[in-house]
Amino acid sequence: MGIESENKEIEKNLRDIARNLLQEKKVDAILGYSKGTAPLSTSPIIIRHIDEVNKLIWNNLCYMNLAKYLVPRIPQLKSPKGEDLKIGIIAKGCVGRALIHLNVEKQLNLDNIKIIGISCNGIVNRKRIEREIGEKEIFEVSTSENNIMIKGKDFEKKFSFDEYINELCKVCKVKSPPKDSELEDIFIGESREMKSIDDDFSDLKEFESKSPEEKWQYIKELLEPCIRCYACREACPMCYCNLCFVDQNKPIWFGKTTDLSDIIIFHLVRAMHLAGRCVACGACSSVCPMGIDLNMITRKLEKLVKERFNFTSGLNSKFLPPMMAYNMEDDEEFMLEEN
Amino acid sequence: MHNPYIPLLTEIKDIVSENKVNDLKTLELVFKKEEDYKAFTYIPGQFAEISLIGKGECPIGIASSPTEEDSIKFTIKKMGSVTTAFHNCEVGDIVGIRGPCGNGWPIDEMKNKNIVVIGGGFAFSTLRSLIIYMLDNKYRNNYKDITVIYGNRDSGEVLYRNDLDKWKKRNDLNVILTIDQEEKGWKEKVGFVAPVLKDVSPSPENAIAVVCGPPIMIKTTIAVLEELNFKDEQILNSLEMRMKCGIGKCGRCNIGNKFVCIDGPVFSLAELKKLPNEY
Amino acid sequence: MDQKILMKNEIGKLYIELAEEYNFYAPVINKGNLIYNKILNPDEIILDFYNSKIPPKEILFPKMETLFEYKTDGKNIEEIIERKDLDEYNIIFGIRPCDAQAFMLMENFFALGDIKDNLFLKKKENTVLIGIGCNIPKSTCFCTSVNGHPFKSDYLDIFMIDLGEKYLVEGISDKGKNMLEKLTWLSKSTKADIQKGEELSKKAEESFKTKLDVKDIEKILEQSFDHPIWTEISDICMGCGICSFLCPTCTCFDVIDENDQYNNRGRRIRIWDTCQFCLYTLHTSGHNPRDSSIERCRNRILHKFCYYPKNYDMLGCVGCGRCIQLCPVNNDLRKIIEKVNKIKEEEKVNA
Amino acid sequence: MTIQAEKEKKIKEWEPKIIAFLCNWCSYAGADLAGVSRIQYPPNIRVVRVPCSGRVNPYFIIKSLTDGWDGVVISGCHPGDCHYLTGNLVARRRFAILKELLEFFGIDPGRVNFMWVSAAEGERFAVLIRKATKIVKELGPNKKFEKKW
Repeated sequence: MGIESENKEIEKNLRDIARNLLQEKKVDAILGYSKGTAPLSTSPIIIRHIDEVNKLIWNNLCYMNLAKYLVPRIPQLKSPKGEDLKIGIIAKGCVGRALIHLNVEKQLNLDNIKIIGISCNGIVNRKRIEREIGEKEIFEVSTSENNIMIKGKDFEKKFSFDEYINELCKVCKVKSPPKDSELEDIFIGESREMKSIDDDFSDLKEFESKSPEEKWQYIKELLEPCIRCYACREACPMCYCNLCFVDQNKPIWFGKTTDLSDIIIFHLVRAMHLAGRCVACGACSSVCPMGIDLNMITRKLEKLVKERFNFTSGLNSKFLPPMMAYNMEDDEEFMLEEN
Repeated sequence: MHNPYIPLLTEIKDIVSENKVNDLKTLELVFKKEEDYKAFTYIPGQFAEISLIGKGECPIGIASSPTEEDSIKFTIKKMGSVTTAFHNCEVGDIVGIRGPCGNGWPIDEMKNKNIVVIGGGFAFSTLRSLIIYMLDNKYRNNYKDITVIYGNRDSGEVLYRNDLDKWKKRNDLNVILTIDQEEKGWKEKVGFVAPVLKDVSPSPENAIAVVCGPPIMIKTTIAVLEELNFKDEQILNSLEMRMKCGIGKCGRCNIGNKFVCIDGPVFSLAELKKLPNEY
Repeated sequence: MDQKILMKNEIGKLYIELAEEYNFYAPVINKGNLIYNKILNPDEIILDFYNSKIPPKEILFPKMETLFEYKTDGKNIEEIIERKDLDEYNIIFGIRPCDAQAFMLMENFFALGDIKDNLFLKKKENTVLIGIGCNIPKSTCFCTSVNGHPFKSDYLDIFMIDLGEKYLVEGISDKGKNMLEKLTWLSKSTKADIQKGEELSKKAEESFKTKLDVKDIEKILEQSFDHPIWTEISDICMGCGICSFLCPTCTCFDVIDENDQYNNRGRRIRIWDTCQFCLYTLHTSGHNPRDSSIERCRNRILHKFCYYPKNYDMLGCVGCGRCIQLCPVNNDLRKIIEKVNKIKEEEKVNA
Repeated sequence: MTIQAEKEKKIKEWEPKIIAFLCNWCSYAGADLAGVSRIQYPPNIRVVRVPCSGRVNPYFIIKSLTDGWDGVVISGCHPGDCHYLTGNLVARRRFAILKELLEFFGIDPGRVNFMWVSAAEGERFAVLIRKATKIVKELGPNKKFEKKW
């Protein structure tokens, strides 16, 4: 069954669920994706009335993590009196993981949220396609069987689907939102119980075998175009601090300039804050205007927490994330010893 | 080619702690180079971007009046990182000063009118500059009678005690101090600025009201002034806004299409009503 | 002034002749992004491109710019060192007419009021803009709707039209004219070339897909300050800095002091800032006049389409379309303008 | 003197500057014991006394590296002896994450060292400091975060 018909089928299901959720007044608004006007992009949308339900779409360009709009709750999703509206949120795997993890971190109250689960079939690596198309303008993007068709002014290119989806989607094991036994009623549509995932992180081996100098060179090469627009921080559902470490000035910890060392420190410290929290949705790489691909750092964060503490973020709300807990028997091979 | 971001260098001559809690200090600055003094001619109500180079820069209203020739005074409350650095300074430290910025009180328009000065909290510093300027014997007869209403949370917060005592002794102006709650040993009025203004009820004809203080006090005071049918052009107000460059270039202090740092900080209520309600 | 011809293979010669005296900036691909960069050898120049990702504003108003440096004696400042690199001469080769119009808007802004930002103005004065007309505008471009034109040469020093394998070159400002006089080896242009130039200009003008109705946008925006449409427009905006950092007319900046205590020196620098960030207007007391994305989105649109016309009676947008292409949530400016125009019809209906 | 010898001499003369965050209850007392019992160890470390190794925020470590320190040493009580019971356990997880990320970013991991030293282990403190200084000295001066002026 080709990608095209899969998307159609997913789209039909999520529209039906959204329609009767709104009809039965179970939710006040639906948070989903709508068709983008610029090529290779979609636009999140807040649906408040039944007749707008047909604006909801699903294709392989729904890269935004919608859990971002719930933490901190934006005024548009609050009633005029200020209480939180009941929201139905279209959730692919990583959005479901983000919601459960944010519930563990007590950032949102899952009672007035309905998770409309869908089984995601991969998000296109739009930055890579844009870079390979180069300076030619893209008019229309469509999928047929197993390819992504890009139509432009006087050219038409085909990209193999499995090759050009996000690195994270290629190895993703959580296609639909992980069902959490205690919160039975909020999961509608696709969802699967998941205790843990097994992942050998083989895609990182090649990079990790390099010498520190080569790694440093690669990271400098990767982060150099950064213009500090913070789109990666604003798109990440786990970045909800009201005063980011970069903006603090009592004391000023790290520089905010586009000097290469400041850029690398910003991405290093932000990555450190995401250890055991990042849900590998790839939104930070999809939104970067300069096409910086942070997927490898995301993979490293997942590997680090999986191998050391056997934890994967956002699967269920029983286990505390590693950085909020401690354990006597953690291995400490990195400590300095006398021998 | 004059680089507008380079400050003139001054030295701290004297530091006076203004309140018991010691989070308000008045710094007296003297220019290191003599000719800088002439380059820095200002009128009351203007502010300056003073900076501890290495720590940062912040916009502070000039508390001294141009008639006090020898030095420039700033009253600084310990709030953020730069103001805390100012509070750790000693006499003799170097302070950069850029300005004067803003339009200041319209001293010419206020000629031969009676002036009602209403101040609250530590925002009284720009009003002190105006009062001392008006009381200077060169300019006193330009203005009719002056009433000063100065409100504070408690007696420990009152600024410029010796100036206030001097003004009380004079007969050509009427100073009314008030604090929010009753306190032992406090002989002056008690209550918020707005009710006190209602009892004083200055007459609105040929008068200008100058208001400066925290946002809630401004809102209540303007309401009372409108009750005493002061017209919108007669009510002047100095606004507080986040600023970085002070010369209308960094773009953050805008209300509508006006920049508070160059088109303000003094706005009449008439102008404020034309601007969008975004301050 | 008669128009000259510059063959595309002679650009190397042009570079060699001008590169000693001027810093030569041209469009190059750097890690997959097309930006204007100082080039060392002419074959890096990209000639067939729509427009750069980062506007050429980055050359005169860089992401990070030193205002002044200073030396300290450990505690107090000893000496302020002014910048010496302001009297270098620059050439921006291959700039588009909309970016040149944006430079004019920035010049107005930095020269507003009696204290002028001489850093930017001096650099703009020392810069020669060699522009190329847009033969094929992008679908997101709408410069014709904001009184611009793909072949508008008013704000350029030298204007070139791409005729295929050669350029039709014309000196516009006197800076451009006497630079062209120095380039004696340029060949003469024939009547056919000039004819072809006009055809290309007409063809480019008709090929615009986007038409924006900004006739009396200023009045509508002024009256609709508290209109609920702004909640809907800023529904999905996540408050990143892309639409203003990559906008050629956005000029907001933040000022930071950088200390190097161990070498007793430091510098005061300015970096790009945007009204979309939460700290932009946050008072130390905690009060924030523009507290959520509703006020911030509104401020960006009003600044360009209402405040700018009020201060300079020119629109603050040049229609380059970068904010449409690069917004991560695709909050399309054309849709925003459409929604704002709908308010006008509503008013007419119930007025 | 050949260039090589000169370089050697220069490196030999160069002494790394290392900042040491010592937990007040165990490691600070251990260091004090090393000093009292006259055990010699390299003078490169500058000690910052912290209530517990759990108080050491990763910002301190990364800011030290960006401010130009050549090495960072963090020492706490052995797991189980912590005066605040779980301070060093939480810190251990934080250091594990930080160490692997520094290594992933290519910032030589030898610059940041963690160790457990109890109040009675003066000798162990000296040995570990000697070892840490040797590692940092081999890595050379910390040039990675210097800014272009």
